[in-house]
Amino acid sequence: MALILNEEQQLLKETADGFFADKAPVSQLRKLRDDKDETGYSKDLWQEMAEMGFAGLLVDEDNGGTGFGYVGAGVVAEAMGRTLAASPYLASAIVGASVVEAAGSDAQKAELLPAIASGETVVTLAIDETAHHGPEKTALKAEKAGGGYKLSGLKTFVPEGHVADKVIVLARTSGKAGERDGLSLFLVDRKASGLIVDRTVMTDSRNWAKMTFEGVAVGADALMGTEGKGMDALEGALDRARIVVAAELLGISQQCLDMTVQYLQERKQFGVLIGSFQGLQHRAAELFSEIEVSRSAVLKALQVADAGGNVGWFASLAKAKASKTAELATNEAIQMHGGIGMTDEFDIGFYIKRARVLQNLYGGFNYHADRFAALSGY
Amino acid sequence: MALILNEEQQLLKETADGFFADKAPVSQLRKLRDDKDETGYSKDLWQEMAEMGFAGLLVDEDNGGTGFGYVGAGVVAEAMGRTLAASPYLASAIVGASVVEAAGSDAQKAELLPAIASGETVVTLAIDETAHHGPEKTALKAEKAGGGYKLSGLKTFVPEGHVADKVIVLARTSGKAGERDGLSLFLVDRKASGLIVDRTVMTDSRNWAKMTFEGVAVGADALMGTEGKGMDALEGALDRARIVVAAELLGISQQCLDMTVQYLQERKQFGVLIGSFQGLQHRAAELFSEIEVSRSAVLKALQVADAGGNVGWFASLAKAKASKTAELATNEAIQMHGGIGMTDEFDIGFYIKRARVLQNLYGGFNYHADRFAALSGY
Amino acid sequence: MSDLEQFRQETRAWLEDNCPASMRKPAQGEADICWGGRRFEFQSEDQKLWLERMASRGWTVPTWPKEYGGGGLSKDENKILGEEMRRIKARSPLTSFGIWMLGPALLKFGTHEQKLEHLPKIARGEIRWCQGYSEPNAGSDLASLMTKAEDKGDYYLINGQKIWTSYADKADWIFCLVRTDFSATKHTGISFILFDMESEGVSTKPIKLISGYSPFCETFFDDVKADKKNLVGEVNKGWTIAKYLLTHERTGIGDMGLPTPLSAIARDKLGLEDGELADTMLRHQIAEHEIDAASFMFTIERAKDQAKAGGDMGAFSSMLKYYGTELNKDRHELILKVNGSEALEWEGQFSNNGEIARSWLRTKANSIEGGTTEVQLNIIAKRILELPA
Amino acid sequence: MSDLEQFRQETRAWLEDNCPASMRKPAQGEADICWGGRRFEFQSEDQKLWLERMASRGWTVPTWPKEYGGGGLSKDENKILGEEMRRIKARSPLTSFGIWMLGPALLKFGTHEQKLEHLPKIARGEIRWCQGYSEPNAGSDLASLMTKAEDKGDYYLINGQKIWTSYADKADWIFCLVRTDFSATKHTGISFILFDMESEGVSTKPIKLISGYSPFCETFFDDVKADKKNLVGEVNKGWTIAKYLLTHERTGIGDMGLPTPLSAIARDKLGLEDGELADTMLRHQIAEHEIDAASFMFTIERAKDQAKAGGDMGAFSSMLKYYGTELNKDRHELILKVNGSEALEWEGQFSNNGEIARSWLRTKANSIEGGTTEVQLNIIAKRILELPA
Repeated sequence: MALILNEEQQLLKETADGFFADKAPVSQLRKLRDDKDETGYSKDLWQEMAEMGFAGLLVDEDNGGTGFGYVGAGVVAEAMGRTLAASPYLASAIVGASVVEAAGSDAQKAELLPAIASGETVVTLAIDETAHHGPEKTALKAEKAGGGYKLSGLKTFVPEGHVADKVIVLARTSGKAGERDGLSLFLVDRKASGLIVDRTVMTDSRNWAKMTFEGVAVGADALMGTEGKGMDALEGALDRARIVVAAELLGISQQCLDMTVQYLQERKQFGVLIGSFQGLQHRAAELFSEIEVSRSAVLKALQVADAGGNVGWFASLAKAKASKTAELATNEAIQMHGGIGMTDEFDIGFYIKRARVLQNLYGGFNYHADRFAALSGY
Repeated sequence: MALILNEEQQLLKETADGFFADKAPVSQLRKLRDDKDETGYSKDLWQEMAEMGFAGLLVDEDNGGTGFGYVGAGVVAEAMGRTLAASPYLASAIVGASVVEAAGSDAQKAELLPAIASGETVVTLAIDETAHHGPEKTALKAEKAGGGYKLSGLKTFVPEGHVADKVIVLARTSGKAGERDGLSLFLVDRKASGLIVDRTVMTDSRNWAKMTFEGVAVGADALMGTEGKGMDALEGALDRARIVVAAELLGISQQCLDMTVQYLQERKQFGVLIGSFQGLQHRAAELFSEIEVSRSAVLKALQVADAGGNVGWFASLAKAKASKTAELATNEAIQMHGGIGMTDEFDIGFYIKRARVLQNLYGGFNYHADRFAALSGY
Repeated sequence: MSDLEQFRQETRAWLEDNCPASMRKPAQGEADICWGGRRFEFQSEDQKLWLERMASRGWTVPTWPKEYGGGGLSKDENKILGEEMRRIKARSPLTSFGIWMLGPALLKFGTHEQKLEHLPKIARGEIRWCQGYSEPNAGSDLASLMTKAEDKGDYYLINGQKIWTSYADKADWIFCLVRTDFSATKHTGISFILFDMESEGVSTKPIKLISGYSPFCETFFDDVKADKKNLVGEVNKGWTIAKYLLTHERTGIGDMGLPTPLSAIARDKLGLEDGELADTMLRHQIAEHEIDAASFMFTIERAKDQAKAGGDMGAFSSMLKYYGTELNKDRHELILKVNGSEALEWEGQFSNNGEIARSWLRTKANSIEGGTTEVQLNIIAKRILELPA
Repeated sequence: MSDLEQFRQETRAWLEDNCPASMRKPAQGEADICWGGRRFEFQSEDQKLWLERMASRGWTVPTWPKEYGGGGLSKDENKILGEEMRRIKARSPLTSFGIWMLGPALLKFGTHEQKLEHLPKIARGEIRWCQGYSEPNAGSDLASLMTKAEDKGDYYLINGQKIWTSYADKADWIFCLVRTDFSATKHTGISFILFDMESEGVSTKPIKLISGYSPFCETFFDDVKADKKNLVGEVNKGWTIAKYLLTHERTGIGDMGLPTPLSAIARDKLGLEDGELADTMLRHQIAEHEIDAASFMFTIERAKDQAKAGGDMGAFSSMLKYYGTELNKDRHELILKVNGSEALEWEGQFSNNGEIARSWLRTKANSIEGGTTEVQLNIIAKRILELPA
């Protein structure tokens, strides 16, 4: 397959770029923040996104989606990164849909996929329990109880966890923290009795939640996939989500470069355009190169994700590279904008804040560089 | 103590700078290389250095030295780095003298120190057995035999080992490779029966040797210090040698910067002096800063070395920082000189070659960064 | 007993008697710092008492002459005072731009009358100063500033706008660069003048930063009258004073003291395995950082010792400013990594309202304020390496 | 069966019959590469036979027109030929600057006569070409070259000096940039001309490099006569051809194929502990490098696919050249570290005469030759990012 967007994907990209520039410019996120909006995104926007088909890119046509696949999902995520459009797209349409698709029973799929695709139901995934990503570290316990299970423990930093209708919870049915075996996935209603949800406002003005499970009872049908083998189903879905996160990071990096180049073309100092200083030119050119190289890693990984099978190596490559590039891009953008970049009035601050959250989500550069090395056999 | 050179040290610096610029410019090393000189340094130069007192900086006055100490030794090493003066200074006057001082018996000191200071006897240290530094990895065996010891095994990359009169050998009297205990130091004559010495021409046109010990017999009086506790005596001396190596690296970096700045001030391209390009200006300024910061780490470590006691943390700091800076300085010098820097006719190539050898000697950046972290408690 | 030894004993005794117990632990944050000024609200009776007692001896500015409110101490005495204060962990009684910046400039360039008028008020913490340098179109390029001061006989009429004025909304007086000659080339024609921020026509507007804090203001001058006696140095020669001050500022910013070692923070957060940080990649990055940080710390020590020995700091301060601020930015990127997702909270008690993230964002200004990294590198290239323009 | 399928079968059969067994393994080093030319000494009968057989079908230059000695293959056929050759690991029968550089330029800018004269000799490996671009005072700045070509009626009289002429001492002919109009501004007034290196007045002097190798020469022209019929394109318009060729060259250098993964070298040398490289710091550095290297490999793939889809490579090739060469330099610094002191031997059998160190030093030229890294960054800044001059 050629490592470029095909016509259909190119069309989707143009549609998405236009849609978010029009419907969800950065000013929308700024307003949500200034209004201290407790949802953290515009429900109207989310509904419009669903109508555009963006919520069902990973859901097959039988279940009401478009089945556009991961390249498409990445293209839309990149467009969202460019305007910092806030929505439960990542949590629900990407992670939620991928995990349901990978681990759900036919009944669970039939229940959830159409609702995800229509935007009606927001699904999210609760994995991490500490400040550092690592699914295997899961300690939250699921004990057999009354024909079903009882969940006890803590999940933290669950994206959109404060508003999600359904939460897919990684829980330990056997073994101990650190082991890959013995983990299982459960579908839990956010309003379930015994589940305490604390909204957390993050640096990027989006919302995550801490979730305390105080013996939350679920039925046997809440189990997704095989008991104790949750990681087998989760890993492929999580890797695909990581690639889409990398795509959003790519959009952020590109936007930072574009804004910076424009500033360099317009701002004068010492009587000349600062874009004529070779020191800044070379840094901008280096940043351009890093972004293009990241773009290749992300696109390759998205294509491999669509092809099916194990994508761990590609996911860690894309997430590591896109994270590192986004760190460079946001830092360079701030520095090259000088004082104005430090002001809240100017938009660049929103980009650096969102970038660090996404860099960290589902494992940062170090996590994935380490995993890349391990998967490469060293 | 003020972190600057005192008057005496400043005077020594000026003397050394003048001496090496006059007596041992880079052209001397070039000629030794082109002549395929089998010593690898000028014996006349070494004799003159000894007359200047440079061979006895670490030897006390009673033994014929000046007792100038490590700051002085570093100042001279830096001057040597600037002109790439070839001599057994590092092997004999620094490492040799330090180890004899730290581990030698009174008799050994009385025999060796005056001879080192006068330049008459060249002493070197044989530690490493593989391509990667690590004294504890020593496997070369010293077995008790006939009232003395019998040494069997291989030492590699021994600086000036092809001409040294005496070799201080780190050998294992008990335990196994990897253990710190059980190592002992022995003084061996290079011409001892059973010792096979193979000269190796290194990238920097200097000579190291591989030494094969085929049951070399030495007397009990060849033991330096306490049997099995060789590392205790060696470590402090080795750390001090590392700092002096860092000082020579500093001289290389400084010389690379100076040559590069001069080139930037003179070379025209596109009709203007290339030194006016901001891209190159910023890189030169960054390099200047790294060199100044390295200079502080090296001087601090030299002062602490003179103050006595454990200098491990300072030695690893200085060696790590000076190595990293020398890598940057030599690479930037080559790149900023363009094509001319790649030619053998131009001197810069000699600097990059010597730099990598010294960076690697007694542990490179990674070895010392790791050790720095360990000694800092993490 | 030598004079210095006697001075040490007396100082120790006086501090013992006069430093309140609550002032004997390091400042925990912004709120613990005493900035002084007309509108300063003391955090506690002790804070006020400590300032008054120290000011009464001139020890808020120990080396300034006594006649201007200083302590008249020699360098050696000042060193002893510092040592004795550190011994009991005494806080600095007063921190201000008047002490760091205007004071040294007035001592060097001011008239006797100007010194008498302004220095004692700085020493006693009565007047809080701010610095009016940057303008919207003269950030790194100070020489192209446009704020106009017209000669009106016994006063100057000032019109224009400043930006990035630190704490202008809290300051009482401003020391300000203004253009007194528009026909002159850029660096000439600039003057250095002082005036009251309560003068008619002065207004300030805090700038909200990406960290959520507002330490800087936009400052507007609309027909402000500044008395001629408050022009420092010669008219049109203010650039000399500004340059002198920038060097002072640079040294200050580069020299940020010794924060908690990064590795200690990481050890707390991540724990050790076999004596090493559990995350080997982070361990490597922290070691690289700390090697640079320790080497830089010794560089500050060396620069100070060189200055003490009579060496000229010159453009070396640009190097310290550049290197120190870049290091600090790197440090905070690593602190983010050490703290993982916890560092990314923005509100809520658990994270002290996002303190880690806000501090991280604050550091991004380090390499912009007080002369950008790019300007420092230009200065090194031109003044130290003598590369062509 | 489709035409292409038939072509594949025929090609496979022909290769099977005609590719000597010794030519069915990858070249091990410089000596295994066939450069052709008047003075080329074949390493073996097989090497000669393989060149002759492939040349007889035009398959040394498969896509060139048959009338000029090429194979006349379509893109699809050429792809199949490549696949079939890789299938049996067949070596490239001929490598030359004539194939990579002069050929494409002549095909685009040459007259029918020029093509007929020069292309078949390139295809058959009879004439080896070198490139005369750089001059002592025109390295990155090609436009300021000084080699003079005076119009003498039916020939040009050439005087001047070139530098960095790859293998000039081994080449038969040179394609050369010369100044035909000294009154013109820099980029105009340059012409592109071909002449025989055996012409009277041509001399070459190999330049010894820091690696100890001498792949480049200084080349001197002292009243050399070059026939006018060998001027390519219009007089004074040679810059257009040079630019076209530089883009070709850049793509070639950036795309260095896939060397042995660094991690495989490290695994061999350092060994694994619990499945990880024993040296954790080196493991981290290698992972960082390989993440960049893999991403870059996909970038080349993407650039090729974009070009195939009709996209214009344009200045993107500058990015590939810059990134690829910097990566390769980094790779060799890491190879030094992996090999420790063994990498620092310079002579002796054990280290194959210092092969690791010499290769490392060789890479330092990557970011200088074919347009320096700085020039590539300038091009990206100006042509892609459209930053002001």
